[in-house]
Amino acid sequence: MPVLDIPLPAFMAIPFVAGLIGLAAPARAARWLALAASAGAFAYTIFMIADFAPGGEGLRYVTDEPWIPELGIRFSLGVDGLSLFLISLTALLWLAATLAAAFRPPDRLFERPAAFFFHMGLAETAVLGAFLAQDLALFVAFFDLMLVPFYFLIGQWGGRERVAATTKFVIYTLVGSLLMLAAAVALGVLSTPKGGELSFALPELARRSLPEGTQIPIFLAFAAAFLVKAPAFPFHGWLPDAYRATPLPVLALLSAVLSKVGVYGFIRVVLPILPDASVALQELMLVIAVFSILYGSALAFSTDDARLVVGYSSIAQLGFIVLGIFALDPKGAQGAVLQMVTHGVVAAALFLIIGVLAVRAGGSESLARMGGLAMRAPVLAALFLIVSFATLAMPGSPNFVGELLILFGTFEDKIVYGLVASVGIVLAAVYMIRFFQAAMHHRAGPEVASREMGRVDMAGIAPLVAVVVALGIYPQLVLARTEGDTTARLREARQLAGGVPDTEAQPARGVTPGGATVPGEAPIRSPSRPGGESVP
Amino acid sequence: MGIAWFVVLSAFIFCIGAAGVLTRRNPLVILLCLELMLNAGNLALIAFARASGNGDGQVFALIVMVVAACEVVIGLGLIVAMYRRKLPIDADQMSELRG
Amino acid sequence: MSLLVAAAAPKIDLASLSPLIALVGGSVVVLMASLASSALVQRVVLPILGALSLLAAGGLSIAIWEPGRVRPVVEGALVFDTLTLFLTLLFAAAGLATIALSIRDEAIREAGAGEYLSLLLASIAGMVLLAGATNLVTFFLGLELLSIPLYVLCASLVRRRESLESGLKYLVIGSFGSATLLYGLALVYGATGATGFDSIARTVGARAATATDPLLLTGVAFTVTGLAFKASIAPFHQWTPDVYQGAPTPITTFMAVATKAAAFGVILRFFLDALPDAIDTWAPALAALAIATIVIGNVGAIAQSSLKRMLAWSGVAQAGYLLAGVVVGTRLGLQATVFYLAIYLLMNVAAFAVIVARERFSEHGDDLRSLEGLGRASPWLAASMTVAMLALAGIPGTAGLWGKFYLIRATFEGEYGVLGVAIVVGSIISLVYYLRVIATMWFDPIEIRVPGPPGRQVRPVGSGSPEADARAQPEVAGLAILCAAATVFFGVIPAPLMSVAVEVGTALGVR
Amino acid sequence: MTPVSWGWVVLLLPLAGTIGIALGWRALPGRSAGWLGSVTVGLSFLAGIGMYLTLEELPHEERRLVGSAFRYIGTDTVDVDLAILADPLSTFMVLVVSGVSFLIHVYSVSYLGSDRGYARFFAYLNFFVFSMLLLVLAANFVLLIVGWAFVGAASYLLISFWYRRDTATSAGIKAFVINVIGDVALVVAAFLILNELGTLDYLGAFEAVREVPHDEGVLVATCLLLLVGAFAKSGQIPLHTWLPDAMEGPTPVSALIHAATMVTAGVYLIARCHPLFERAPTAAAIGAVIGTLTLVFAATVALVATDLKRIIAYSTISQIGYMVLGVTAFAYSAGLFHLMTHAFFKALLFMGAGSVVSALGMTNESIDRMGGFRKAMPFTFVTFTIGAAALASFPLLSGFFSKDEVIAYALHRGGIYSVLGIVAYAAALLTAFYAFRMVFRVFFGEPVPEAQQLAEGELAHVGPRNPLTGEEEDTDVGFPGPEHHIAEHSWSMKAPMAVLAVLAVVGGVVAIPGLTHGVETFLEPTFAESEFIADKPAPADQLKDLAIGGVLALLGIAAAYLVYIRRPGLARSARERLRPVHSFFAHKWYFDELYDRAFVRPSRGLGRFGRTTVERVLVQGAIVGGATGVVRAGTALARSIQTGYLRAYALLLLAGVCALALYFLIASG
Repeated sequence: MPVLDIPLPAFMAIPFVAGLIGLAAPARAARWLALAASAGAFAYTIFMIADFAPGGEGLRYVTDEPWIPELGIRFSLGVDGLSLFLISLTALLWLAATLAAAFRPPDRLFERPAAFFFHMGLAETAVLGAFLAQDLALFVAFFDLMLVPFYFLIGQWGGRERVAATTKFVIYTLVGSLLMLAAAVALGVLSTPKGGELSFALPELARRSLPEGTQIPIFLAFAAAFLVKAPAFPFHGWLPDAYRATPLPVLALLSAVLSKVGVYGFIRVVLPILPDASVALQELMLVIAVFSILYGSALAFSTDDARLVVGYSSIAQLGFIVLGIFALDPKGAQGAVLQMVTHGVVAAALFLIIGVLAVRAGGSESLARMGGLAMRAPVLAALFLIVSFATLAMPGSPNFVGELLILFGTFEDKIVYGLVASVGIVLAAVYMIRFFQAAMHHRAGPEVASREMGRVDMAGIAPLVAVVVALGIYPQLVLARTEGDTTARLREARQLAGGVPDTEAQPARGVTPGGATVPGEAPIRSPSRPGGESVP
Repeated sequence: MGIAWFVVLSAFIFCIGAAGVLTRRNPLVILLCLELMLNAGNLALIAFARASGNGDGQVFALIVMVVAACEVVIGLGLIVAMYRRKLPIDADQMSELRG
Repeated sequence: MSLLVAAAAPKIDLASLSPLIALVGGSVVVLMASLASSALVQRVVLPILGALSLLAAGGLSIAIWEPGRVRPVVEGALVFDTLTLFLTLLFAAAGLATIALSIRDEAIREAGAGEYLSLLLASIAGMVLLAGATNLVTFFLGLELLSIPLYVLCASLVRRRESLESGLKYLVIGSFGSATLLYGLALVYGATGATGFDSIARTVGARAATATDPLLLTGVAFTVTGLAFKASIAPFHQWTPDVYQGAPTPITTFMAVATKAAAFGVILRFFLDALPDAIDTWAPALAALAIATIVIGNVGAIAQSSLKRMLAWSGVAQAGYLLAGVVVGTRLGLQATVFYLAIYLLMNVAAFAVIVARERFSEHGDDLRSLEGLGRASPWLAASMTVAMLALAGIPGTAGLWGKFYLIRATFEGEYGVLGVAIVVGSIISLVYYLRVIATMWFDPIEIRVPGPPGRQVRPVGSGSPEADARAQPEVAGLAILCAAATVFFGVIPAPLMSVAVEVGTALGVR
Repeated sequence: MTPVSWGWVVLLLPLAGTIGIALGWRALPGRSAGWLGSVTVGLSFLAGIGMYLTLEELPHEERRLVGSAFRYIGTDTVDVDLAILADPLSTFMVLVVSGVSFLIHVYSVSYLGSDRGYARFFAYLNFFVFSMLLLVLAANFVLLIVGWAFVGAASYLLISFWYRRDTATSAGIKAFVINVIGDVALVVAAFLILNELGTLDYLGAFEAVREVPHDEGVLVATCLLLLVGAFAKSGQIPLHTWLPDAMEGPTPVSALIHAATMVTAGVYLIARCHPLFERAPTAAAIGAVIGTLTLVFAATVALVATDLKRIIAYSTISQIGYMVLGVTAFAYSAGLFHLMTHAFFKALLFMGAGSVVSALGMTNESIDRMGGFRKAMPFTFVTFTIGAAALASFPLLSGFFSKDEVIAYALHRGGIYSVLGIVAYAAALLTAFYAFRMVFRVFFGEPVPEAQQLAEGELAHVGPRNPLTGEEEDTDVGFPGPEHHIAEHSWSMKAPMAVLAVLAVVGGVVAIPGLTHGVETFLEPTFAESEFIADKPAPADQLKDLAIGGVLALLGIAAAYLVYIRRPGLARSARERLRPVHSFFAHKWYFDELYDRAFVRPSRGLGRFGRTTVERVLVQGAIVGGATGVVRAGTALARSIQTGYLRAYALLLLAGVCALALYFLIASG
């Protein structure tokens, strides 16, 4: 049982409610409320992780109430190993972003701070909802809802061309999402057996079966929604404009978290419910993934805009995640989940760092105008260096573990895709090092004034870097908890694909909530092993 | 003699009315043509009432006449209002609202 | 002989007729009371009387609400089942909203409160008649009783050219439509020899030959035209933008929500009660119309600078969505349609209320620019408008999503999935213009590509500043906020409204 | 304490040093950062000795111990611990690495004494030592890859240490990217090993590989991938291009990373994976061929290169070629022996070079601008010459024994290896020649002005310039300021050089054919199950080969003497006569140009193509533009029929009726 048991709806609503109160409260109070709320939410996710025994499996803290009986929609939430770390990632990054936003020097961001933080809160609630939802209709609702606050955040507090950019962003993404809405309804209706009750509950849908012919169009609609959100090539048309216009704290979330909701949907919804289509269209998805990797990397090392370097690089990173998922192999999926978490952390950190860099480069975010920033900012340089190395999946970083597993998973059956994809790792090295050098090294740019990062920037970025390092030393923290539920999601698809049933690939692992035996790290032959999860 | 003739006649009247609405520009004439169309309906109703042997059609026709009268009244009222405002009494001139 | 048959007095259930009586009575009473020309009566009493009769109608229809049972009110002419009563409630609500919006409006001053209100009530009575009609005669009578007062109301801003133009256009095209409809009804009568829906249905069902009788089919075609015209379904929609734009905004509101509801009420009844057995003939045609309507309405609304005109076009598109619910011809479709009608009322009233609030003092009138910076000036109005727009677009958190969800589900269960996809595509296109409104209100001044009409001189209602203005017309702001709140409420907790819709679904004899 | 626990200590001390310096750099006064770094490394060397002793106590067959901290990655079939392996091989490497590192740390303490990036330098350097030790101590392939990449990162950071030099940063990115290519190859290899042998642990894999038939396809592929990794790290053809550029880094870095330790990691890898290679002799043979090719290639380039540090760099590439030849000829102890001696004399050479370059005020590294430093820098001269002699395998010096043992084994293996051995002899001649070319050009001949001033006791004062571009350095990023650091003036440079000089001279005694077998016997447990462990050339043959090697060395030195002292004109006339050959060598066989055309430009072009064409035409044009275009057209149409004319509306209405009626009539037949 959890250390302190807050019902999930309440936990989910915390940021939104805080935002509402903030609207009423005086402007000064708003940001403190927002900070308190996001901190609280994050703290609770820590409890969740602590409460989740390694090797554990299955839903926790389940809420399952009838919501719209006429449409067979239930308000059902739950946490399992798959969503656990994505939830805490969300909470963590929102905390960091709120921090970065709350103490920004008073500029146009703070014309209406209360409104800003209200939208931030609403967005966090929506994202958490999407991760927690165990009912397809609920998932779709939250998935679309999260666009609304971002529409305002970009349009109201964004940079140049913000209105055009935000409109493009929302319409572009909603093209996918609304198609997904239709697909979801179709899925629910068509999978209902004769005389059966209409239901959108994910487990129920997974149990019901659809002919492959029906699955494929539905799959395509879902894929469209998720790939646009990711974004993957060639669905990234909204990215350049939106990334240029979005205020950095928001952009950190947009790139780090929203993109993950899409790929999360692949594991949570598509693989278990549309296994036949997933197998039938596996090749297509792999091709898209590989293209995204190569194309994103190529763009990332040819652009001059710091934001776009990271933006295009995340196209490539998301490509890796999709690759891992559609390798339809436990290793790949595990790697993908880990990669979601780690890429989220580093991407957010990078955007916060870009903010710091821009301040020192005379407000410019063009690489050409940066340079020599490392000179009087060794701490900044060190943090940036670690983040860059993590982004290019330097072995020893958690991202490496993610990509290693993704590649291993891909090599299993689709070695060609794997080999092409591994070119992406080399390219990643090129563009990240290029980015780091262009910003920190060489001679100082025209308006560059190198100085150490302030306490607030520190408070936002350092924790993220700490997380990266910690996960780099002990990735098993994540893997041990995600394994059960992740592999369970793709079991059916694997069997269709002719993969080994997981029961054979996996030694049976009894789950004892207390974690008396920690199956995640069952003792293996080696003399000097301290048991449990101790890190030296 | 068969009902067909009545129906054909009513159809003709209807078409004449419609053609009038399409071709004429003077609102008054347009109102006249609308009356023609309604009456075409009436003729058909009465003919069919005759054929099917119940009175519903005739009742219907009576009601339609009342309605037609109301419409004309409203129409004339509008035309007067326009005249008062020195607006051109021309259907084609009334095309401010478009697009 | 035959006349006597017709004259034989039918059985009349007065208790059930009471809502209609309340409305007609109200209309008469208001007209009488308006003879007293004291300012108090004109300004205060009359609106209250009108409101009272509407409340009475609403209350009575709730009182006699009884799911399942079909009560013939006037034998073979009028039925007050849950569908009628539910629509009556909608009409009453729309009427109340219209009165609230009209109190301070030029139109009511121009036309005189008595005439204005009694015409409004008469039109509502016509709608109730139409919604409850089970007989071609009542059907036509209701339609005309609905339309004729509206012709006048549209033109009630006698001083303004646009108002007159819209009145005339509505009159001419409307009568053209009615004439077509009438001719269609005549043909249907000729083919089946009956005017009662039930007997028509029986004839068509009995003799398969009738279902393919050219006379009947031509008649149906003409009838469809008449109905489609009222519901502003493409390609019979063209009057809508012009009339909506020209008419006084409260009346536009009324037409937008009430007329459409009435039209769909009768469409449902006519097709599902009178022609259920010809469904294989008319359903595909209506499906085609629905798709055309969705597309035309949405693309037409893009790049409109007049808000009223934009909402008119979007209304066309929404009609397409609603028609999808009819096409499937199932109970589920019926439920979805009425549910959507209800929330459609909420969304549009909220939007139009904001427009009214703005056009009374902004020199831009109902032009999009009149909303610039509203988010700063009076956030509550802006918020209401935002909710309305998001709901119309079908964004989660608003009832709009569930309306669309319901319709899409109906289409898929009725094997018309293509309509579901069309609805979705339509909503995607619609985002372009809905979001533009939101952007204008919240995001600091942006240039609007479409040039609007030249600014006109108006007397601010309040002191001229937006907040003062919003304060100066509390009923308008209040209405907007109320409807927006309701939209959000049903967006979060749609179940109650849906259960009502389910009860309504028991009305017609559909499978 | 067990060898394993000693191993952990070895590993963690430099890490502690890194963290200490990184966090406390503000607090550490003066040169204490340097001393902190040196002490931690020194202690870890002592711990290494502890490891050695405790290992020696154990019986032979028990001399491979795995110590595992916790499970690092465990999911599905992957199961990797954070574990170290303590066996003779790793211990040997630990001793070499930590020992040489310690000396170079001490050297750097004063060599970079006046550098603004002093603390940063030592943080990096300690991090490097930690990574290198992780690499050699890793007990499984994943951890190996981690260490592998860490040393790459450290080398990148140190190459572009003076990061305001564009030449330095571009050299850094080049090194980093090529290293990443190696990493990727290793990752793929690791997968194949996991798939083929079911585990990523060394011992498990080496057990399992016994069942694999000889030259089984997948295994050969695996070994080739391992070779790619090894060659990327060890600067072997075709992945060598980064190493000469890496000389952009401060000289101690060149000494430590790009001569003594990191670049030899490839040799270590091959030796470590010998069970795999013995199962895939084809791969081994390919490795041997490439190694030999490389050693010849590098020697030829070193003949004509003029940049002092780059000459030494090419000699490094060449020497590693020898080691690769050794280990791929299954002469592990020979290869590793050469690795050790090479570490001594090559580090020494670089230290001397650093001293000389510093004497020139960092303005120039070209041997054309040097000369006559013999009197001015006697100590440097002596030590440098010893180093050069050892490199040239001057009889009885360390290099003499190690290099010729490699060749002896190659000849002994017969087949293609004997050919390679003969080629290696030829290259040995060149080696001796270019080694002494350096000595004669730098220390003999007419003293250059700097040398004269130095002889008179004061140092040339020239603002530091970038030797490649000649542009003024801005010294505030960290750059040896006006004052210079030469061995003669600072004991902390002298001491390490002296130690290394001694080792370079006597280093050979541990393995004199027929007399001593120090290396071999110590490493024996690691290679116990090797098929070739017993199959070694007879001492007689070895002595014969040694003699040949010695003669060749002396010939080379004599030739250099002839060309650069006796008849100085000869070099120029030879250059004139062999112009094409010379320029071919001088352009390093045109590898850089080739890669630029083959990879760098295409990928840039691809990026540009994507950013301009694909984005505009497909992503924004077709997808976005197409959709909006359709909608716009629809809008225009819908509004154009909305003419505002009553009659038009009526007409359309009528048309609609007719269409409907028509449809109904047709539909119902």
